[in-house]
Amino acid sequence: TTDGQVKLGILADMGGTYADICGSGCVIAAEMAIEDFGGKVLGKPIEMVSADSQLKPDVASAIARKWVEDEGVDAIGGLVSSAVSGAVSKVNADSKNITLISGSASNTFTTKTCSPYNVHWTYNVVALANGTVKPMVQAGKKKWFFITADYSFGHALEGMASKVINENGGEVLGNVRAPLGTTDFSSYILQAQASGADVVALANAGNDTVNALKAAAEFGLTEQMDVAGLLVFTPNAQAMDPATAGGMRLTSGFYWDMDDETRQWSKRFEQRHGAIPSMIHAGVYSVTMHYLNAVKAAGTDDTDTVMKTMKATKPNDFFARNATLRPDGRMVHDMLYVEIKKKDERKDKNDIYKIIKVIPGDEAYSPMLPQCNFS
Amino acid sequence: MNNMKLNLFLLALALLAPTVLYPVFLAKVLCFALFACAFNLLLGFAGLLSFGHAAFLGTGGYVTGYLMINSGLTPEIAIILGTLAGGLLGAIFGKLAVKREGIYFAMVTLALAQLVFFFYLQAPFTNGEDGLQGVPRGALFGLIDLSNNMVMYYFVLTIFVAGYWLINRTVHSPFGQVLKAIRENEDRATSLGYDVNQYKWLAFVISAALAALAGSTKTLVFELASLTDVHWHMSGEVILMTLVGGVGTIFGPLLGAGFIVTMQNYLSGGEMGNYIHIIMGAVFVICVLSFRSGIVGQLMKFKRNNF
Amino acid sequence: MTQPTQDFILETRNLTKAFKGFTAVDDVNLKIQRGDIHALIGPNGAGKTTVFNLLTKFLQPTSGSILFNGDDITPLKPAAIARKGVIRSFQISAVFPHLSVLENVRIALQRKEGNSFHFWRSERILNRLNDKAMALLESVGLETFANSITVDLSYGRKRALEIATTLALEPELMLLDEPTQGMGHEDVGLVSDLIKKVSQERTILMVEHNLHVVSKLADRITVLQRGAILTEGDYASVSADPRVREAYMGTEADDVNAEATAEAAS
Amino acid sequence: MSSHREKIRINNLHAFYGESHILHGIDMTVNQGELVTLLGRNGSGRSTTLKAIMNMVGERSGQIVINGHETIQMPAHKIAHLGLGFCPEERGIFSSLNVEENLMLPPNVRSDGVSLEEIYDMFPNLYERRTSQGTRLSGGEQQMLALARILRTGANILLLDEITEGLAPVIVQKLGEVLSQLKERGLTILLVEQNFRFAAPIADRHYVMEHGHIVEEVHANELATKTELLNTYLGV
Amino acid sequence: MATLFDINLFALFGQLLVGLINGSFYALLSLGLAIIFGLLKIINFAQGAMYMLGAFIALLALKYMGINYWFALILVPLTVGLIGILMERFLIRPIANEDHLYSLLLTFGLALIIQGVFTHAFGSSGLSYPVPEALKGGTKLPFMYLPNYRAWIIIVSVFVCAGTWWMIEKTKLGAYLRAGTENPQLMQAFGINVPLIVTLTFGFGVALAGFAGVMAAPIYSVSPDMGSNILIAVFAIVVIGGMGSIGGAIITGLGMGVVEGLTKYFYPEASNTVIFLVMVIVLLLKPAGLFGKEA
Ligand SMILES: Nc1ncnc2c1ncn2[C@@H]1O[C@H](COP(=O)(O)OP(=O)(O)OP(=O)(O)O)[C@@H](O)[C@H]1O
Ligand SMILES: Nc1ncnc2c1ncn2[C@@H]1O[C@H](COP(=O)(O)OP(=O)(O)OP(=O)(O)O)[C@@H](O)[C@H]1O
Ligand SMILES: [Mg+2]
Ligand SMILES: [Mg+2]
Repeated sequence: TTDGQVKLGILADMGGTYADICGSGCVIAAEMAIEDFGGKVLGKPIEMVSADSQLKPDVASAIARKWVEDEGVDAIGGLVSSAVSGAVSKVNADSKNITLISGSASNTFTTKTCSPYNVHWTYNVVALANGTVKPMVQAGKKKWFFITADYSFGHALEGMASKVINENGGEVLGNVRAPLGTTDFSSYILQAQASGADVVALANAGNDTVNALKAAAEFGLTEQMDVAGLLVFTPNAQAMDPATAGGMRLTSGFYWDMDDETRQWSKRFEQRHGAIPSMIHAGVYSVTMHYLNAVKAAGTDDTDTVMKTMKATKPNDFFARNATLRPDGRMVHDMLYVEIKKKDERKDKNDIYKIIKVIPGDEAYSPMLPQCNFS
Repeated sequence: MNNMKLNLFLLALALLAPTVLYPVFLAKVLCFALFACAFNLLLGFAGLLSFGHAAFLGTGGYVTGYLMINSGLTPEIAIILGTLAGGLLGAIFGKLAVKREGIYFAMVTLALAQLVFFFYLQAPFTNGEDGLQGVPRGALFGLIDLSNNMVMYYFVLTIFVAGYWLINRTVHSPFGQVLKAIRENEDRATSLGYDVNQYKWLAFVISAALAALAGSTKTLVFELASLTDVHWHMSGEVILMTLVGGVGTIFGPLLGAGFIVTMQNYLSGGEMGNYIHIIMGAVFVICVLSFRSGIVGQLMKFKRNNF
Repeated sequence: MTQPTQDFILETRNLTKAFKGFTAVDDVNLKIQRGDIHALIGPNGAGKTTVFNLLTKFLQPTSGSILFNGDDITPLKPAAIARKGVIRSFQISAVFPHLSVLENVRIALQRKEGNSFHFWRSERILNRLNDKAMALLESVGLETFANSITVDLSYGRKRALEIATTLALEPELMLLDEPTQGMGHEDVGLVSDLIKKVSQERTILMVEHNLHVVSKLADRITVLQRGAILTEGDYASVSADPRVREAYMGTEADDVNAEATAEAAS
Repeated sequence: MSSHREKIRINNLHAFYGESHILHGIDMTVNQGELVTLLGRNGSGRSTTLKAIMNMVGERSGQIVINGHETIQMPAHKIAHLGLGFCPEERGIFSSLNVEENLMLPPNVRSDGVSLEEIYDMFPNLYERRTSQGTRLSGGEQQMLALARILRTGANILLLDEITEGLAPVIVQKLGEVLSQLKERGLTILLVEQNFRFAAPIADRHYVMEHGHIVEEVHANELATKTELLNTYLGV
Repeated sequence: MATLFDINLFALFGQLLVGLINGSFYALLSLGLAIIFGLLKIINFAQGAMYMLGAFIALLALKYMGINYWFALILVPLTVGLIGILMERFLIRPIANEDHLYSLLLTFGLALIIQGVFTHAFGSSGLSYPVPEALKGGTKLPFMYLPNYRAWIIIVSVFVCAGTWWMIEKTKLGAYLRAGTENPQLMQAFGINVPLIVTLTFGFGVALAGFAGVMAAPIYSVSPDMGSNILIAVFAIVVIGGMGSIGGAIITGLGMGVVEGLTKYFYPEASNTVIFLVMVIVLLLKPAGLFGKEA
């Protein structure tokens, strides 16, 4: 709402599966951004509210509604899980408020359901698929098998990855759709083993990925084929046994131990949160900063003006490298292709990735759709 | 009568409340209160514990949502159709479930509801976990625009009062009397010539339809229908609401729903967010250990007041 | 009163019930005369309760058929049988414990009103049944308890209430399973008088171990043993049968006979 | 009477179910080898007296001495071990156990109980149905089972509630004989009975209860003289 | 290349075996609930939390006290059992005479608290517990590679299940328990300390969940929500098997593992749901479950 008072809402998963990826950490990241910004904008202290989406779209939508209609919130950030982001983005599109998506993988926010008020930071399925799948196919791993979470983000990941595989001369031999929250993956692992693929791709997330990988190692699959985790966050990587996960490659929007700038911010974050930041945490900080800068530059909290300013300014901080915020709301930045370190390569529990390659943003993300050009 | 006075007092409260409190929140409370009252009709007055009521809430929501998005019907028609769909589903569930008793009844309803959940998860029109987003509220009778929250609230209040009245009436009707007798002694009711299963079935259908009404209304309020509403957690939640409020009392589910929705609402924001599960858990434990008969039961202890 | 064409209100043809590896009712052909008080007696485990359960379809017969007023009612469901006018009481007292005594009777009266599925009407329309209900309660001596909660009644009174409830349905045939069981002497007298009284307009089939009651009430007696009919007849002939004495009555029969003669003499 | 022969002594016993006060100060004694009945109308509190002895009521106060042990503070499960056997009015047959399991269920409280053979001899029905589920028995058979069950435990003080209920007259007669035999063996029996004809010839004494009070004590030899009185109390 | 038929048949064998392994796990898990829910009639929604607790205690014991898997197998069930005993004694017993629904509300609350505390303390992403040295590796079968640890699961479950079944169905203590749950007052009057038996039994049932937790730790991600995911499936198994039937729960557990395994092969999307489809069918055909006694 245009009232000269900037108020941010952070919607996170406080107690659910993604609490480590974007729970209280997301709130802390946003707080840090506000503090680093100076705590005030347009002459008034910046306010912030936070809530638990419980990963439910209806809860999220209800909270978002209350925030924008009743409490004068201008922008809502955090937002893990596509269903939650979608619900919030819908509310904001109707009420003309800004959605700062940092946690969701789906690319629909800048395609099918794009809106002038969506900002999608951090990563998306396209970047993950391009980043992880392409180099592997190009390196000769042509035959793929998918173990996919039977949920829309899983389908999206699989679809996107399949596309990349086919475009690069590879072949998808088969897939299984495992219900979300499956604990026992042994049956799927056997099917993957029987498929004769070169790579088994895990198009799932969180504990599902961890459990699938565990079973893969147990049943000796990791010795016969490669496993590619399509959506792995640092806390998940930490939860995996280095003996089985070591050597697995994946794509991330951020790694804390990349250079001094990232290390410096991450140390500060770790002191407050008790754990190293995931890419979502860093993304929340980065997008919040960019938003506040835009408000300051625009001199108003009017949504359209702020959006215009945000898109006109190139984001640039420890997180957003070589970045642009496109008119469709997609923030395109360099992605990292990393490998999980083996046990003997690790200095301590936080030392988990080595960066294989920096993927330029244009290579990672797909081009803008004309109908989503809100310039 | 005393109940009458209390009802009127509550109604007055409900009419004035949106001037102080956020109307969408109040509408949510009313939707859940209706849901819990519908559930309690079955548990409290027919002695049947359904562990699958989310299926009806969700069906009402999805049907109404789908119609509002795709058919151009006015909201009242979409709600009626959503309610009928829930009632129809209830008729099928009921046919299968009333043959079983006690925990088996609960489990049959749970299992059927899980199948329904699977359907909504897989069916193409529901968009999986994203749900039906952006359901338009439309204009009542094509005339009154519901996009205004105040208007929406009073519409919901009207629906709630109607549903609540019907439940009350059902409990205190000739049918309700037979239902009570069946709960007390099923064999005896049979030997008096009552087809107990038909009575249970009808109670089930009424309860299911009203639960669907709650779901339909909720979808309009939030412009969203999602898997949350059909998940078994929701079936569990309505049990909790009813228990916390007081089983078998008319006001219990109302208060229970109000209490739990408010608490969730309050806890999900701010400092307490991290502890929401722990606090909710503690509240349940304390509830059971200290006021077993629910909020209303406790009040009634002070005021022996049979309805 | 009896229709000349139909002497038997109820008949069973080769009625049989086998439980796993055990035949509880074995090829029973029972004929019950309209207007009679018919007693079913026999040793424990003879199958009397099972016969009752079969007649009211609480159990499914293994084979055989049941005829009520000449119609085959074997395929009917329990509630449908009740609606035909065959009402039973249970061996263990059956009331609606947390309803008031009046409501207990009213539930039975309500069925014929045809409004039992009307969930949209007020229960106040049931008040018009109150007078009838009170009259029934009076007939069993419970009028002063009309507004008590049933669970607080003594055992004998619950039995009396049960009978009042059953009467409310104006059954053609009443099935009473040990109606005086667990009652004090006073109550036994009361209930057996009651049965006598209500039998004026209807037929009664009862199971009873109290020979005093049987001898006083029963027009006709069927003795069941091991699921099969041992003998049939009036009290005098049955109690004279040495097989019945050995299997069931023991010397008690003599006491009862002595008493009966004493009573007759006085 | 010397106190060691006193198997049960009750002084000023009050008992409650929740808020309802059922027994209002009962006093009675039962001596070894005696068979005493509690008579009274339905609801006069006879069953409650037995349950109060077993600590199965909501609350109780007063004094209950069993075999010389004060039991008012004793938890329910310890009382049986003083040699008490209780046969409840509702029989309490377990549906999860078969007939023989039901029969063997209560732990022995003393060693000289009635043997299984004797029991099957006494109640052939039970033998025949011994592998049936307990609650599938007929009403009368369940009654036999409930009684047989405690005879087996060797309890020497029996609290029996309406054991002739629902039994065929021949069996009732047989039970009369059994109780007499038990008495001869020195067992102490407190019997709640409606069937006065059954109780009268075998009992040594009768207590008459009304509204939770004991209103009369009648010795066997006074029966003839007190018939009138009993009549007014019981309607015999 | 082998013929398609061969591959399918072999694959099917593999799936069956994997299903059976998973089933033996289910059997182990449902065993505890079969006792608590089936026999004691306590709707224990905290059973999943106890399973999770078992896994976590094993993990913490290893990490902070160096207690290895083998000791944990004994120590953890004892600890969890003790927690169960305290829970029964101080929380559940006071409401024993109330409607069973209150135990649902209570234990659901406890589960929320326990799960919440663990999420708070250890995060939601889960931790990993190593497979014990002695059980590492696997055996090459003609149709699949069988990890030793999975074989171990089958052996242990069979053993534990059979032992429990025997104890409850064949011993005097078991008879006391079954009768004590049906009519506690009368059993007291027979001289049985029913509350004690109930407490110990509850403790035992909970300990079994803890035991299953230790068994699970090496193969699944040890995370706070590991129990809640599996809970209603386990309730379903107990009901399908027939309330009060220990053998029923065990056999159904095994069977459902296989059914689920086959579903994972033919229609994986439905693998979480198939158990409920089976439940509907079973309860419609057999009102008291597969092995339950009808009233
Ligand atoms: N469901 C059942 N399953 C197996 N056996 C049964 C079942 N019901 C009854 N029986 C057996 O059938 C026989 C007849 O039982 P029934 O209850 O009809 O006897 P009854 O004549 O009424 O005896 P009583 O006078 O003792 O009440 C008994 O031996 C009983 O054990
Ligand atoms: N569990 C209970 N809760 C409340 N009141 C009870 C309970 N059991 C019995 N009563 C009441 O206590 C009184 C005495 O009952 P009790 O069973 O001792 O009578 P009784 O003399 O054995 O008669 P009966 O012939 O009916 O067995 C009755 O008024 C009865 O309603
Ligand atoms: Mg019988
Ligand atoms: Mg009694």
